[in-house]
Amino acid sequence: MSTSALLETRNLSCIRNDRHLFENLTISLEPGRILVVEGPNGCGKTSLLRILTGLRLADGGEVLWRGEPIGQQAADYYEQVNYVGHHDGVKNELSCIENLRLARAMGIPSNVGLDEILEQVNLYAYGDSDVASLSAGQKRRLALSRLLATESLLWILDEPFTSLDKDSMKLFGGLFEQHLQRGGIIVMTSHHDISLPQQALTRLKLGQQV
Amino acid sequence: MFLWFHKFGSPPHFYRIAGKWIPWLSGLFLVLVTAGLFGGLIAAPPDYQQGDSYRIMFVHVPSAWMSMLVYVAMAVCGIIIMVWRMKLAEIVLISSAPIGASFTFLALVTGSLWGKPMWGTYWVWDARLTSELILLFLYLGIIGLHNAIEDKRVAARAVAILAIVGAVNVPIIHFSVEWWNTLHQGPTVTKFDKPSIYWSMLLPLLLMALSFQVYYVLALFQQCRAELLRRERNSKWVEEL
Amino acid sequence: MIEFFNMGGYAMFVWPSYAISALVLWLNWYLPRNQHRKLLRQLQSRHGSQQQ
Amino acid sequence: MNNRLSLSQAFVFLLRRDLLVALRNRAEYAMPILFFVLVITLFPLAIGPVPELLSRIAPGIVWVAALLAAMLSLDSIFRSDFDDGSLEQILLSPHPVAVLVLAKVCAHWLVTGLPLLIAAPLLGQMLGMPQQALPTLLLTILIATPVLSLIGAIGVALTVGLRKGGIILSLLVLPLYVPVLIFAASAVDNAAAGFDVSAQLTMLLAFLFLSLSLSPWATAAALRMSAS
Repeated sequence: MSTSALLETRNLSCIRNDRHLFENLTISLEPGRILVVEGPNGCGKTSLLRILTGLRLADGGEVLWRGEPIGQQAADYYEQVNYVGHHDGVKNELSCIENLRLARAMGIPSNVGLDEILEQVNLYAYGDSDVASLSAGQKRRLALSRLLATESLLWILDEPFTSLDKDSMKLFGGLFEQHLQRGGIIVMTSHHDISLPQQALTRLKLGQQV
Repeated sequence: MFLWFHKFGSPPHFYRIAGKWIPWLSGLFLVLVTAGLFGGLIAAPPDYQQGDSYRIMFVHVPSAWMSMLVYVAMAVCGIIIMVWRMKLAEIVLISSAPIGASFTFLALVTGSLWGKPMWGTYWVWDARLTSELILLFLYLGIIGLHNAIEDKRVAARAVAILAIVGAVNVPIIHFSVEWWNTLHQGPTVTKFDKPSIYWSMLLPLLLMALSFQVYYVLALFQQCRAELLRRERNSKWVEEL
Repeated sequence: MIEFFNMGGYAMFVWPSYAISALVLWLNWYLPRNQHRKLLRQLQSRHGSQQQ
Repeated sequence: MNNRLSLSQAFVFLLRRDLLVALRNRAEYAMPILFFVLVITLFPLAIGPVPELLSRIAPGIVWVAALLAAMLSLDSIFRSDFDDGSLEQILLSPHPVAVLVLAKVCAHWLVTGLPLLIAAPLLGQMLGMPQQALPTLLLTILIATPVLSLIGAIGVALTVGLRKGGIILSLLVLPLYVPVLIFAASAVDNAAAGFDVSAQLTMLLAFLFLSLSLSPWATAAALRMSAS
């Protein structure tokens, strides 16, 4: 077991109403790696991601961060995790800046300015307008911009590119690469094929063992 | 001790043991309940004040005790679920709920039937009866919440939290209702109490209480076996049956 | 024997409460047992059909 | 490596955010007060406007109505966060979830529980409650409504994941409200008759501290469970 692995799972299993979605799943991710989870709908991709974040309890096995089960070090682990799920997780009543400020308060603040972040995801013009007035693609970009608001090593993204257009995907593809170069890890699911450095990429197919 | 606790906790093992124990428990229950009924209905003398109506006590008091005992057992299961996440504790908790609710319902019905000859009305806002009524709502809350959640593993944890929160509140509710009762009714009304207890009355009461406890374990094992089959439908050990 | 059943005039209260108690206790034992048997039969029939 | 905000900063931050969100949809938070006034006006219509009778049962009516109003407004604590996914972000923060939950419950109380204070004296007059009972009425509302929000938050956290959680919520929460109702109503009743109410008020304070210390942990566990 390479001790340099940041995120590991040991024979992880997940059951949803009497059906084994996956069993004794063991993966290990060193810094700079990206794991893309693929498989038909309902094969447990989302459940796996939610187990990795600790939102959902695994039915068997354990998730380790730097060699230790995440259950015992919730505060340190969550400092390093950034999760973007199906829901964008942004409040409609607040403006983009207010949403980002809250996201920053919930983790280790990164030293990138909020306006600069909005500029990177070209939402600068909408800084003060309420999220309610944004389109689905813009809301998704705001949700993804949260990744830049905090210093976190592990990005867990569930279908990050839903309702994003071509050049937004390229833009975030670039951001992912920078994150990997900085020694971060990404675990994501995606139907779109994204241009990512092949050597850092490992694919995980779910839905076969069943 | 922990090894036993763990081995006993594995569903197939418990399923077999419960199966073996049920006939013995039924026999024991029948013996105890006939002895208790004989003692309570025939041997015990009528009370000088209440005549024979006090004999309802032999059913009312044990079911009231059991309604409390079962809730405490469920709260303990709740703690086990939250701390060790033992699957068996989930099964025991949700199987105990209907039994506890039935005991509470019994305590209420027999209590009001006992109240009729004494006070002329079926329902009396007496402290203990009122707490039993609220306890019944707590039970129904637990059963309702468990049915409302599809994923049974999640439902078990929800019910565990509710049982623990409920257990913290039961003494508070009981104390508040007692306090409320003395505030409004004042000491004049004859307190809803058991008549002075002779040995000939106490023995049947204890026998009945013991038989109810044996009955609880019996019904619990029965319900657990059904619940286990329902929950473990396609696991391996069920195939061999 | 008659005055035994009369319960000193309180027969209307003592016997119904015992009857209800007997019924409730019996139900709590009988219903789970049936469910258990029904589930067993279902499993056996499903298991049996798998083998053929 | 600048480290994360201190716990109190995160608490205040979330509290301010929730108040901001509540400010943006004020209409939704006027409902509990309207319901409170509406329920109270029903009683004279049902029982008849006889002043002596009304003033006799006024404390009980006001408190039952306050309890129902508080319970009705509970759903809004986690519902919007659950639907738009920000509840997950809170659960995934390094700060202890129980403290963040406390922030959300405080925000909810400030927006729904406190406004009942404004409506209560007005309703006390409508029911002909004696003048000397009003200060106690305000005091009991001030002390008891946070307890209602704190205990109610546990019920909401348990039922937020359910489709028709509303009905189950009342079944779970109302039995737990009984002690608060008993002591609050009897405090106002005694005050109306001019007796001393310190016993009831101290009991309510005891409930407040008990629920302040215990219920956030239960709510956090329930939220973690409903979000899974």
